[in-house]
Amino acid sequence: MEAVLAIVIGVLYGGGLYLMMRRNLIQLIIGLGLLSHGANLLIFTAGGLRKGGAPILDEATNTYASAPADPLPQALILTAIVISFAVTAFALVLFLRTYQTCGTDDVDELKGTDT
Amino acid sequence: MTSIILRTATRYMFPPLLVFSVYVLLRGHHYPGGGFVGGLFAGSAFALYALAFSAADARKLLRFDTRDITAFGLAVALISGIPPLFCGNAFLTGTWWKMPLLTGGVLDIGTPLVFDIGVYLVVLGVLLTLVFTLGEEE
Amino acid sequence: MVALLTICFVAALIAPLMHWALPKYAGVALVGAPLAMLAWLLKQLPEVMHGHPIEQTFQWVEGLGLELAFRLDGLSLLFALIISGIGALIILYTQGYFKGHPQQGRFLMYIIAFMASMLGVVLADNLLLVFIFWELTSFTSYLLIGFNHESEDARAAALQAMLVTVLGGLFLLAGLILMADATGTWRVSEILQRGAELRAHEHYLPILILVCIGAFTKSAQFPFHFWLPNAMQAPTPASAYLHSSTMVKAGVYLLARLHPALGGTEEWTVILTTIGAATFLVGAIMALGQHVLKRLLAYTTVSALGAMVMLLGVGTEESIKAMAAFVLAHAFYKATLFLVAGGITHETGGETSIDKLGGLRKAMPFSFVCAMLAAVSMGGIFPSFGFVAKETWIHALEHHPLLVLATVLGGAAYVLVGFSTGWKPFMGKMPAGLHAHEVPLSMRIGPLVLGLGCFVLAFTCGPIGAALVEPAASAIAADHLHVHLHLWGGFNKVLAISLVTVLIGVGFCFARPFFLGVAGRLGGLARFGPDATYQLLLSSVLKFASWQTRALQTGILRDYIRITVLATVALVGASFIRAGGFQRWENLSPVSVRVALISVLMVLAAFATVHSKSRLRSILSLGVVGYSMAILFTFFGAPDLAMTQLVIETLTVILLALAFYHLPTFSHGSAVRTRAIDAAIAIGAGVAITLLVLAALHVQTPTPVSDYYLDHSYKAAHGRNVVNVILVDFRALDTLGEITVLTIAALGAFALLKLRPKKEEAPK
Amino acid sequence: MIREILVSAFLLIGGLLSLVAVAGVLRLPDLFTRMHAATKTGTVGVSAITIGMMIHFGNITVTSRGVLVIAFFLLTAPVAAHMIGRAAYRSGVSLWILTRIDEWKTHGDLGEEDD
Amino acid sequence: MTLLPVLPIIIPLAGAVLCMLFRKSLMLQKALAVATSFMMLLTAVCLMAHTARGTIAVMNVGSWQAPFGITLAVDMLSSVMLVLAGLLAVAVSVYSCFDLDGPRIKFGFFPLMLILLMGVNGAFVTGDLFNLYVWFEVLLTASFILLALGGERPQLEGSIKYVALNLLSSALFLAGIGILYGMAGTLNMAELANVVKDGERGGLVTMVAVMFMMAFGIKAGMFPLYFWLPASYPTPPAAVSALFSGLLTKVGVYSLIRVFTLIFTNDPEFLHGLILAGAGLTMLSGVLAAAAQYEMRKILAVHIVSQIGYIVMGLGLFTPLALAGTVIYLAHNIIVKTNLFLVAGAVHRLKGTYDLHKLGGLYKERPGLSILFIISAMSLAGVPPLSGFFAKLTLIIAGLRAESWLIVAVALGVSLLTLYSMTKIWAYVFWKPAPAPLPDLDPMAPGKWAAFLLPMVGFTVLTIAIGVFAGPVFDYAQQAAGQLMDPQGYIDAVLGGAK
Amino acid sequence: MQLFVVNVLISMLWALLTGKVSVGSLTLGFVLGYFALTLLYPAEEEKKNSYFQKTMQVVRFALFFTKELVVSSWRVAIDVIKPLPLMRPGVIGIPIDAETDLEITMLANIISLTPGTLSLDVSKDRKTLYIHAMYVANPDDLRKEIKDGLERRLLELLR
Amino acid sequence: MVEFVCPIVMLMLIVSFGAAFVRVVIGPTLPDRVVALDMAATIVVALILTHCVQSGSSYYIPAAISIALLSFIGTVALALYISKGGPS
Ligand code: NA
Ligand code: NA
Repeated sequence: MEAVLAIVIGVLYGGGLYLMMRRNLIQLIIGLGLLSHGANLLIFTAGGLRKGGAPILDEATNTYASAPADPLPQALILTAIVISFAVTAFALVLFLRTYQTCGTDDVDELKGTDT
Repeated sequence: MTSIILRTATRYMFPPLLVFSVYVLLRGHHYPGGGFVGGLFAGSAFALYALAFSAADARKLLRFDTRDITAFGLAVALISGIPPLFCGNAFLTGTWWKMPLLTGGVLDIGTPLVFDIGVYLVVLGVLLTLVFTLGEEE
Repeated sequence: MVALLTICFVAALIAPLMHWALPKYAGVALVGAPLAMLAWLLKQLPEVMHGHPIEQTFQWVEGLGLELAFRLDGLSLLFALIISGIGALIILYTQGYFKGHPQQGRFLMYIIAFMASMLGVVLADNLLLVFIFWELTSFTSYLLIGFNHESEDARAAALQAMLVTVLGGLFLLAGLILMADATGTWRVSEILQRGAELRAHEHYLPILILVCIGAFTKSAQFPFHFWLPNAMQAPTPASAYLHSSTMVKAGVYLLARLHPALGGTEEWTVILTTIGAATFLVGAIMALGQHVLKRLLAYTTVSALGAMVMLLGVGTEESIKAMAAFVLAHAFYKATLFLVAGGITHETGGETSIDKLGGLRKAMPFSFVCAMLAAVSMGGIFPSFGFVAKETWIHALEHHPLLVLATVLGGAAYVLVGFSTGWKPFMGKMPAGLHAHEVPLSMRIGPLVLGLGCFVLAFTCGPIGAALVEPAASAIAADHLHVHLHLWGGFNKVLAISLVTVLIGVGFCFARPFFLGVAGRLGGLARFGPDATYQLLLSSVLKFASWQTRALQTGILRDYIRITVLATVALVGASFIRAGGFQRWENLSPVSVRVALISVLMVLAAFATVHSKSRLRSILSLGVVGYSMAILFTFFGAPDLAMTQLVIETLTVILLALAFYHLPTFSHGSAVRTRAIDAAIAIGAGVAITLLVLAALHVQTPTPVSDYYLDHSYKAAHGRNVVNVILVDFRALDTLGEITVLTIAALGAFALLKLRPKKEEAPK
Repeated sequence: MIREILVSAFLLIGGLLSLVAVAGVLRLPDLFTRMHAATKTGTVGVSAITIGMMIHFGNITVTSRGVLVIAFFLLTAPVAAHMIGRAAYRSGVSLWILTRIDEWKTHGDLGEEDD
Repeated sequence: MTLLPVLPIIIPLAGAVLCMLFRKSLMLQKALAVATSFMMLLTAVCLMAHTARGTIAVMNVGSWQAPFGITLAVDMLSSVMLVLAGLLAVAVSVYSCFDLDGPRIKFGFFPLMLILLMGVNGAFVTGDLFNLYVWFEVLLTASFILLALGGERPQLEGSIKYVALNLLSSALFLAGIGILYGMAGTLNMAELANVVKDGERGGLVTMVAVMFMMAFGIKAGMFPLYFWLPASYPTPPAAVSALFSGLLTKVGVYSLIRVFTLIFTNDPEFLHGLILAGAGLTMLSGVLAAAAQYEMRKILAVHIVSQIGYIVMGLGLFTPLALAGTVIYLAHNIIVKTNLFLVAGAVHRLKGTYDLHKLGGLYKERPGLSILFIISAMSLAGVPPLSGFFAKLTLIIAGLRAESWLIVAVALGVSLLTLYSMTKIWAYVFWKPAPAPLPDLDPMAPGKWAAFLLPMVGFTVLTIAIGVFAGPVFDYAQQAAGQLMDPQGYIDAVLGGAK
Repeated sequence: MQLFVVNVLISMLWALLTGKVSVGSLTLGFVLGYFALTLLYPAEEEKKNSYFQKTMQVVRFALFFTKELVVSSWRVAIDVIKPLPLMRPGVIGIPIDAETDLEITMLANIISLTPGTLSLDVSKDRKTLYIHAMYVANPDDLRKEIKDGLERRLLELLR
Repeated sequence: MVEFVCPIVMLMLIVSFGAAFVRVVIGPTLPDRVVALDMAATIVVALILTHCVQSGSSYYIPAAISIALLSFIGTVALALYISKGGPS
């Protein structure tokens, strides 16, 4: 299972990076989105896939369903998802503002400050 | 103005959505959910309202400034970590009280719950700030 | 010692204040500091003469071996006397030279700070401390050379002097550190006792070379000499002080100081004599073709410094004595000439070329006398101290005929320079339009004292030799030497050589137009000289710098990402290979059909996201990726994750839809080639990540902390949903940070959309 | 046993209807006809699976939530279809070539405007 | 120790929340920001006093024993970083009170600044790898906004690259965390150190270490990962530039130091060798990039890169002395760099430009400002006896003792070029007469001007003081380095309760 | 009255959600619902309507609706399999008697869920509902079918 | 029996999900894609609920409810985008 997911992770990272290298601001955002999916899936996979029940203690029986999944990677991913949502939202606004101010969404043209 | 069908549907969906959001918040400690998803739901309810009517209408409905809600939520979350300090415990140590209910049961009230409420408010405020500002952009 | 040094530094610090408080007498008041130092030094003279150095030590940075260790021995004393004595005269001179100048206070500050630093160099007994003062002299000289900061030449010269001397300083630093490590101590005096150990050390040659480069740059040895003539942009008091009598001698001092530790080897002799002699000659020859007063003097300074290094390189007792004597002689006559030159320029309204000067003897009789006195000493003519020194010098080189020959040629050039500065401007007819007056009182004291000194020293050369030269020479040799200086040594070979030198010098005086002509014709050669090399180096560094900037900072995000990703892939790949690839495949659970199908779907959706001409198709495909993630989360027991992922996915789409009203569709494509390269890089990155994950999977996990969470979630934290308990209790701090991120992201989005610069640039 | 059969039946019906729905979405000729499939069949399909689940668990909690799911779908699916339909129509998405009649176009009244 | 280590996080957050709640009152926000900064500094000093003798202040947030909860652990390196952050906070908040325009304050400058500091402090105190990631995101997000706040074109252009590359770094960071967790089953850095030390995971650990190296390398601005820096740092208002230049890259460096002394010490030949090579290239590339610039603030910004090279050089050499040098360099650089940016801001305030060609004549007009500049500039270049000298000296000695000749040569050469750059600014801005007369834009009264300069004076005094009191400073750094080189003390302190 | 009903419904909804039907949860749900409603209807007038009369109508309508729903799925299944050219889709306008927002909305929704028809939009004057139909053999027949079948039943229920 | 049926249903749903994705990709118009994504969301709900049955755990239902609600809001947002003439 992990082998398959490892490939998916690779595709997500690769796809994200490829998009980040494009010229449109929106593609940059989408690339970041793919990248963050890749990172989350990586934590999930590397953190130990335990195909099992939710890590929730049953109210009636006070036990976990068959072998509960590792809760910690889940918590980490939750945090990471939220953070990347926040950052993506901000980046979106930033790019919108950049387009309005600079009059272009071509990343290649936004090079006034480098040299 | 948008479609009356949407507006009507929104009116009827809005209260259940809010209720659902509080449900998700309060049950989060024991079942899937929690302050974050709860806040997102509450925010979605207002977002739907803003889509169906307008951002201004949704703001009116909300009554508080979204940034105030956010800051207040953050304050709540921060303050929830303070009480244990008075008992000589570390910051954010879960502190629980038994609260008798009218019906005779007992409810566990703890600082983690308060913390989660803070999260809920922050998420609500944040989501709405984003939606309203983007929605009002010309 | 430390107290006096501190007083000097404090005097420097308060100089601007003093100038502000007493604009007319600041110099007079501040001269107290060097005078106090001078007095103290003279008081120590008997002790030092008898070979009892004065020491004083305070801790500073124990861990680095840096201590405020000072030691006054014969060598230090000789230099310290010169520095404080001439320093005092210069400060007085400044009072007149900068009369009414608004920045006189600053000048006083710099020059006194310089003096204090220079004193530090010669008094310090700790390698690091020496270096600290050494660098301070470079820095203060930068400020002094660039004092006329509105002139571009002055700024360039200041920079050049600083770069060259600091460059040398850096070599020196490395050498000093290696030296300390080789001997196990930072104390100079202790190192001098471990010379044998040091010379046998494997790092001896590097140390020697590094120290030499440091000393050579500071003391303007060939081929680093070029900065010194350029440094004549400095106001004359500074030139007189720094570039004749003190700073440039720091290198010579250092070599002399370290002679017992580093000297006496073949390497030492070869390096020092070669470079020293070359410098001596180059300086002298270059001087022949100059007509600007200060440059003329500067080249002879270069030459004199070369002589000192050469004498030190020879390393015999006699040559060491000669060198010590010559240091003294040079300080006196050169400072005098500089001060007079400054006076001339000052009083003639800025005239600097000797060929445009003449007949000043009437207007400036006093200066004329001083100049003549110094010129005689410079020419090595009887009965000046210059003559005494020259005699000792020639005597020391008896067994080095080539060096004697060089000395004769160089000495002849000195005669010419003495004539050009001490004679020519004052004799003949005053060119039309030239107006001059005598210098004010404060500017007379210095030249007078120093000029007379050239002869007083000569007539008292016996006691002076015993009191000053002998302790210094003994310190250099690390052995007790007896010095008997005499004004008249009888008619002998040495005197004959001296005479010949003077005669040739006189011949040179007549040939001066010829030299000027040759210099004019050879001027073109300058572009192969060291100065041009310096300029070339500097400009190549700058060219390379801007090339690098253009090449690396293209401003195109793609390039940056490419480089970043490539570097990462390369390093991860390298470490993968270093780890020996995969050792084994373990811990891989069997693939279930549904996970495989969802995976395939995710891959396809990712491709659709990437390869799309429509932004909404791209976004919606990304949504499919997100939904698939949620499905995977569901399959692997993560309801909270699935829920959050789904909600977030949709909200992201909503936000994007809101923003898309205001954003254009995809319109900028890249060339096929670009896309191919990007794709290759992206694939490389993907493969690297995949390999990393696969490699990680065959590592056995020890008991993870999460077992604790499963056990304690309800018992200790009152929650059944372990994930939520982790979020709000076990790792609540993470969540606090997370909601902070959310908060500011919203705050930022709001601010960004609502706060606009006053003048919004119109979109194209 | 009966319960198991019921559950299985509902799940299978749900699965099949989903297949039918996407088959419609894939095969039908224009947006509007596709929406018929998505809205009706999709809703019924997911409802069937929900009912199957409700029967499977058979407790009040799950049932109440199941009812909620179905209710939400019944309310939202037609509204969503309406929103997309009118948006598509206004944005000029063309009807299938064999569409017989378009009274909306002939009446020329496009309802309330969006602001 | 139930409170002190968490205060550096709580105090700025509380300040930020209050600022947000009172967002309508500019005065109140200013007062809050300054007060919060002072409290931060005070806390940091207390922590420093507490840890000065080698004890490590440990606190388990939520009272969960390590490695189960998030443990905050403050050692000497952390506390010195906290103090520096506090100093910077005070300086920048005071400076901003004078320098910043109303709209920027109204739209949340102070809360953002405080939250940035919260993230920075969090990164310094945390002993948990994922928590470190969270603090990184906190400070990054805050920095994104601070960078773009105001919405001027250069700011936005710079932000794009800044955001993109830093998020790329975050993705690498997350990947590293995920793999490390899968490998070790823990996120507590002390526990991680134990696991890495015990297990036979050499190869994989090295691969993960490389991921962290790249992730932190981007944030630290190392070669060849620094491109976002010159593009973005010179664009926002001076106060923001100062804050960024002083702190942000240093957090990356801090993290590099932390993980490469605590966790990834398994293959120093390869890993620290790579770091050392990176350090050399960073120095060189950065200083060359600066040499090509003719804009005051840009020169300073690009110089950050080259300074980072020095700081990281100590880590690459990986000897106690070298790390001591790194610690001193960190302290020195934060102080001096910030100050130079503040001075640049003052120049801009006076003349309305950073362009070296347009500026001039300030040596005559503003001797005070000139002194402030030249002292910091020379300190940066390593002129003795200022702070920079001791920092470089320590590193050079360490390099020579380690017989890493090449890196020493590079370090020395780069310091010469640094000197060149600093004197270039000096010559163009201060010495050279202004090519066209620039009006004095500054309407400040002398008293206000003095108050405005106060933070700069403070920093200048500090850089001199570090030189004068180099003895105690060095001892402190050496002890801090000792703690880093022998992390067992840290590990025991963190896991002490659990065993 | 209506408001009260809605409020009770919400409190029941809450109880269902929490899974614990008790006085406590109902009260909490009522309070929450109250707040939610006050947000929505700050001062809207209540409408008089008999609640119990409607119960039977509701049940009847529900059954009818369920049947329609199932049939509509079946129809789509057949349409998907059938060759495409046999379809006769079209857009037609239906004059409606429904007046209030709720009536219009429910009508439109139910039309969408019943076989072969899909609501697209309501005209500006709220008099015409435009629908897309899969089989428009005769537009007037379709109009009549909807008006007499669906709309009539619905309005009976609601009025 | 249920254990036997669940995987089959699951497969059917996954295939449906994939098919919906195909429509997202091929479009051709933006509304087509939106309808397809909405369909995909509906199928995700079905998938999650089926997983509940299969795993015997009801904890995933809130996730299903979430998506049922949220996908509606998303669709509305996109529909409004389309009707305001937003380009694809
Ligand atoms: Na939560
Ligand atoms: Na739907």
